[in-house]
Amino acid sequence: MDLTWSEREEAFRAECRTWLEANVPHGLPSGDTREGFTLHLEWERTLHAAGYAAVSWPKAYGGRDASLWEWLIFEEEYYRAGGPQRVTQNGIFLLAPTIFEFGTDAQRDYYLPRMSAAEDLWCQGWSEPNAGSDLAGITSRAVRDEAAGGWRLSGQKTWTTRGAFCTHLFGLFRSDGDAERHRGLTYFLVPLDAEGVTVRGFGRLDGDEGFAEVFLDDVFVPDGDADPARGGVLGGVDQGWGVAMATTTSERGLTLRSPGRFRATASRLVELYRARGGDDPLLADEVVRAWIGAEAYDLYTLGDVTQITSGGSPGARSSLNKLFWSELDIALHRAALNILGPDAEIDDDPFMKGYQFALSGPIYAGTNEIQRNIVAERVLGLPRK
Amino acid sequence: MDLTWSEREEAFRAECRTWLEANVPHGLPSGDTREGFTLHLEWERTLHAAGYAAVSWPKAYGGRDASLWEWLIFEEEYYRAGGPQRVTQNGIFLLAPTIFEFGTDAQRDYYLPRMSAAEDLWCQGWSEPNAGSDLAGITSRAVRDEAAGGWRLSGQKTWTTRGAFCTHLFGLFRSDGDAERHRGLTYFLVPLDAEGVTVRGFGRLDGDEGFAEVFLDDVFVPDGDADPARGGVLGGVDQGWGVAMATTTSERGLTLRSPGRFRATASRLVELYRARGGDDPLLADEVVRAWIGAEAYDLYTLGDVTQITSGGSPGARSSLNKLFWSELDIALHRAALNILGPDAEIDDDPFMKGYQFALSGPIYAGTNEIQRNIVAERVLGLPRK
Amino acid sequence: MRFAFSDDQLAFADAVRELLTNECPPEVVRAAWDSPDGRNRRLWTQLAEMGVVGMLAPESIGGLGLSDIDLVRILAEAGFAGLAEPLADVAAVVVPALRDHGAAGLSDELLARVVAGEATVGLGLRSDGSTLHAESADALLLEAEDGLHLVATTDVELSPLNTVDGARRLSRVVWSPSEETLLAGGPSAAVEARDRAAVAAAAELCGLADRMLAIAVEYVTERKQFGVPIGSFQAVKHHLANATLALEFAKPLVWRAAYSRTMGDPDASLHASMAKAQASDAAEVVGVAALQCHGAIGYTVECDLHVFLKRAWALQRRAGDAAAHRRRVAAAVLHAN
Amino acid sequence: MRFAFSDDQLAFADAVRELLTNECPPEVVRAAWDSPDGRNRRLWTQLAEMGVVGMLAPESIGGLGLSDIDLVRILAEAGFAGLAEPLADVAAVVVPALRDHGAAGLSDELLARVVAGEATVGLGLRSDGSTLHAESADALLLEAEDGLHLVATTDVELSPLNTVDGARRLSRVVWSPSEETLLAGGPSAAVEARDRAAVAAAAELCGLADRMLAIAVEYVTERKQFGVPIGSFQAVKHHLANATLALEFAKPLVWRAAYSRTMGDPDASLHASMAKAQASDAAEVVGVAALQCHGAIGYTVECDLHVFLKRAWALQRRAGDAAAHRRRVAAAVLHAN
Repeated sequence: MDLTWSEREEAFRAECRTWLEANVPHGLPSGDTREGFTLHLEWERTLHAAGYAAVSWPKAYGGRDASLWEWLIFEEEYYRAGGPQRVTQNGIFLLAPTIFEFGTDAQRDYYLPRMSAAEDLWCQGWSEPNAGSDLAGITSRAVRDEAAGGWRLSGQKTWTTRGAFCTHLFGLFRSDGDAERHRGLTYFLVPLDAEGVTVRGFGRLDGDEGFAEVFLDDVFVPDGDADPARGGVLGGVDQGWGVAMATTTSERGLTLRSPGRFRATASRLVELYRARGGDDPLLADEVVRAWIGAEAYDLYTLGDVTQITSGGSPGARSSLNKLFWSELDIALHRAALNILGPDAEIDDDPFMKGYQFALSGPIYAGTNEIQRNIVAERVLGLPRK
Repeated sequence: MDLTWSEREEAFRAECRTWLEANVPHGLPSGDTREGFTLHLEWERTLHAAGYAAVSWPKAYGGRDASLWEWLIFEEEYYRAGGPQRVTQNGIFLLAPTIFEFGTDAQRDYYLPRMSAAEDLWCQGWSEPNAGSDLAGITSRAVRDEAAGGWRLSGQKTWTTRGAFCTHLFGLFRSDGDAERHRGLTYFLVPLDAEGVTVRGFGRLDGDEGFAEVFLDDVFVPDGDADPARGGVLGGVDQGWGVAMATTTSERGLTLRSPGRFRATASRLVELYRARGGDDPLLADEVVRAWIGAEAYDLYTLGDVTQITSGGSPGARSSLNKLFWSELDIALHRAALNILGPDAEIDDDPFMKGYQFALSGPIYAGTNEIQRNIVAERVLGLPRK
Repeated sequence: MRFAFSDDQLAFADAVRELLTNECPPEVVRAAWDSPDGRNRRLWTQLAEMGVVGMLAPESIGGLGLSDIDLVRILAEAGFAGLAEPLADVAAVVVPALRDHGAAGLSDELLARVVAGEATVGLGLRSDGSTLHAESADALLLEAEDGLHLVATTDVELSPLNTVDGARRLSRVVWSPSEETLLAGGPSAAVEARDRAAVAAAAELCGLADRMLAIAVEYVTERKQFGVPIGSFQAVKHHLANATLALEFAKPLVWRAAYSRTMGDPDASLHASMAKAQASDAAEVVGVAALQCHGAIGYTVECDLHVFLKRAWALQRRAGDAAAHRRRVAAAVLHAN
Repeated sequence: MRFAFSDDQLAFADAVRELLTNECPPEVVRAAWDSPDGRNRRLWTQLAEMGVVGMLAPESIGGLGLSDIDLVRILAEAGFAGLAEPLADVAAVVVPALRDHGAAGLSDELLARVVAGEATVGLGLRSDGSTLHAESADALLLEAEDGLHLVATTDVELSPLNTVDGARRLSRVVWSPSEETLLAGGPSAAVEARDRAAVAAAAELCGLADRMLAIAVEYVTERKQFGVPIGSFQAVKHHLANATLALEFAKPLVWRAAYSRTMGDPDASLHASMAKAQASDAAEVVGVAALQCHGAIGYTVECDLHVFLKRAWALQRRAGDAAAHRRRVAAAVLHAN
């Protein structure tokens, strides 16, 4: 056991801190509004220019070959500095690990540099109106077009975060209508400017436009990596379920929600308590519970990374990870609202905004009910039925 | 709305209070041990002699024709005075309402006076080793003995509280082996000194013997009310499920757990806090939460009784009642343990004993998981499957 | 002993529900988000005409001369509908304050106009630090250290605030108490106003929770996943059973608090605090359960749920949050004798 | 950076688990309830021979010279087995106290005997008010206002207490601190002893919770109702998922607390408090879930569950309960700077 950082890591931290303190923009409007998105895009390009867009990626793809440990350090410094939400996150943190694992060289070479440079902006197309928790209930279909050497996609995707502002979508389509629920799905990459795509944004509870529905009507996508600029297939045809499960594991685990994010929220909560908590022992207890939770998540993550860097995989334990951070995020923000008391309903308070977003945590990335089933069945080994 | 008691009711309260203060024995050993049971029996007979064993029953059966309101008052005074647990409760509070509803005149005349006088001591025989939450899974059987004019019972019952000290058992037996799960069950009344009955007591987590297994091997019970001294059938043959449901509704609802019990515990908790709570705001909050819970339960019960005395029935809402009191009881006792701190593990503290008993609340009388299903399905109308 | 509303009380509540079902469906509540002052005069006039606004005012000046027990069910109906009008502040706090402390000439005439629906009075409690619908009010009932003051809106400075619930138009009020503005000196009138505000918020929260639960029950019964309605999953059942449990054991405390106020029970303040503590917690439990059972759809503004959810968030922490009221109960119960 | 136990540490823990699986199954723990002094000398000797008792003692006097990181996993194993011997008190608190404050001639010799398993020393912290296995101890390490004292058992008066967990023989200790008995004056040694006791209890609680969860998982997989294993019901799954969640996010805090102690981290006290707070709460969540998932069978003494459950109840509130430790964290985190 060694909970210290190496000199090299400390140097990396110092470098990140200096650069972030000098460059992080403050007070951007939400990236889930059209106006805010444009400003966030500028920031993403600034990050990329300085090599911070995806630190753990190879240099060739726009990263800086940082270790997973250094990635954690970067994230901690990023949130410590009050860095804005990453509007590129669905690409960099969710799709990219899948492309690294399942993509061809041509796909990696084409998509990853454009992704880190925020030229291509990816949204996810998992959910459909009748396939939410029941992801295998997907009905959007991919029909083979042998003559054209590709597929024709039709159907409707929904809940695609920032879908109205993105340029590309990744998602599952039913390529074999006869196969059982989990089979016969293929993982497609789709440019949203392709003919036949319509995107409609709609409002989120926290007041941002945020979500979109994406309608596909006979949209052509070429085979595999034949022409990445027009999209393609990631992993094998009819192999989409396995490929998607790799993405959802990333989504639940630490790559989506690094501990630095919650540590930073916990620090701000402590500041709020000092400013307005009035030395109330009940509020203090609530703040401390959340603060300990953020510490626990940080340490748990260090254990995860130790395991991953030793060649292990967290597997179904990523569901524990997701349950914990989603509930921690609510606890952190609810404590803040309890400190704010009657002022909690005042909308320009960042904790109120954050609370509303936190409430979506137990829903997205697989509802917490599904995650608890997974923990029971795959971590504890309880019978499925 | 009128939350005052009439003069007559206040007079009844005063009478109860005076008598109970003069007569309630203190420091009895637990009634769930053999030694304690004998002492509790004496107390039950004292209660009966003074007409307090079952105040709401007709005088002819050993009661005093008290209203349901007066019953609430008696219960409140009983627990306020620190009256001991009622070892007759399974008879008086669970079986008796069922006999009132489904029994014949002969059964009422025979069983009820003996029950209120604590001559017959009833235990319940619902659960079997493989039929707990799944009550319809009962396999103990009743085989028709036409010649003898009755039934021969065989099987095993378990978790019968105080079974080792009781004289009679009521429970369900499968009288029609071909019928579906809920059908073909008959509600039997069985004297435990009948030939073929074996009772084995076993230990409970709180250290008392408490539970028993009852083995029945070809035990003869006559038809209906042919010879009540030898037992009989309550309600119709094969009608046991409906009869039993009436009992379980009593069990879940207020007749088993009157609010006076929790009000008294809440008062003792407040005394404990004053003596040892050290003005700790977190303990104060925990005590107050439980105290408000006891008030809420009291008021909810007043609503129930108002409804019942107006000819209504709480029906499935009795499951809400059971959920609330079982969790309230734990909250009251856990608050006490938190006040006691490291002394909580010292066994002679009544709150530690009470905590251990309280933990069985979410299990007995139908697990709280089942009660939550009932609330969802029968109060809210959610689909069963 | 009888712990139930009378047939008359239930019939009045039903009539209010019918009015609000017709005149205040979610579309109307949403419209308040976008209207200039968040008010709906037509609806307010209808409520005044029904007698709801002046329920507690004497019949001599156009009121109904009824009690807090009659009013508490109506306020729950207002919560159920998501009514954005200042009914709780006006009917439950301002009207009885003007009724009981009407010595100042101003307040008599004002009370008649309030009862008729021609004027409204905003409420500013020190615990809240802001006032609802102050900009559209004719006067303000403001709590200061020395008691309750009645102040013309023209004599204060208002700073509007952005609110999570767009139908709640809140303002900070800057003003100076003076002898002329004092309506009722001493602590008791202010305590009563705070208690009344707490019970009114508690009643609204019960109605809001009832509505959120109803919306969730409807959704989980219709929405299918894995080939069955999601309401058939045990986890969903238990979320909504927990919500029901919290709510059904909060309501009796709220009704009792109104009863105690009506009867002048010396424990009326204690009962008000128990009611607000429990109703605030219940609304939180119900809101979280309802949102979670909806999944992503509940997280959109297209779903009605958010309208009620945001109102509940606001009311949970107005007129004292659950912790503050439990502190008050602790002072009465633990430190008495 | 590496947050994991070494292969050596894991191998040692496995060896201890193997010993305890063989020598300390539930029947042996139950036997301690009925034995005259609750002790099991054979087992204690075996643990001493393995080096577990003297793990933190210098090799020069027969110890292993290992660290708190090595010990913490062993204490979790003791919890998992329900070991009733005073291992946590002796190995984690007494041994390092005697090691570090051995100036008094008495303690050097005593330490060697303790390490060899020939003597035990009971621990009396002011937060606990009673001492485990004081009657069978040769000496007592007692906290007073002026520091830690080492007192011969013959110089104190013991009043045995009845305990819920029959294997825990507790006594109140009446004694008078004096200059002769003072082992380590000043606050720091006492604070360290308290911190060590808290982390040791936290580690035992993690092991106890692991065991209760394992027992519950086994039961719900086997037990059938409604024709299926009860572990296939979503409510049961979610109870046990919640238990796992609480436990798995407590463990890292406990391991970290041991690390910080080993490294002399200035935040070691803070980390000890976080560990004890979280482990106490986790054990409560796991215990309640395990009991509920068992139904009535878990409520019998025939089921092993109660042996571990009662131990957990005791340890949750020893060496400071969760609330006390959160208060300490609050003092450090909220009021710093």
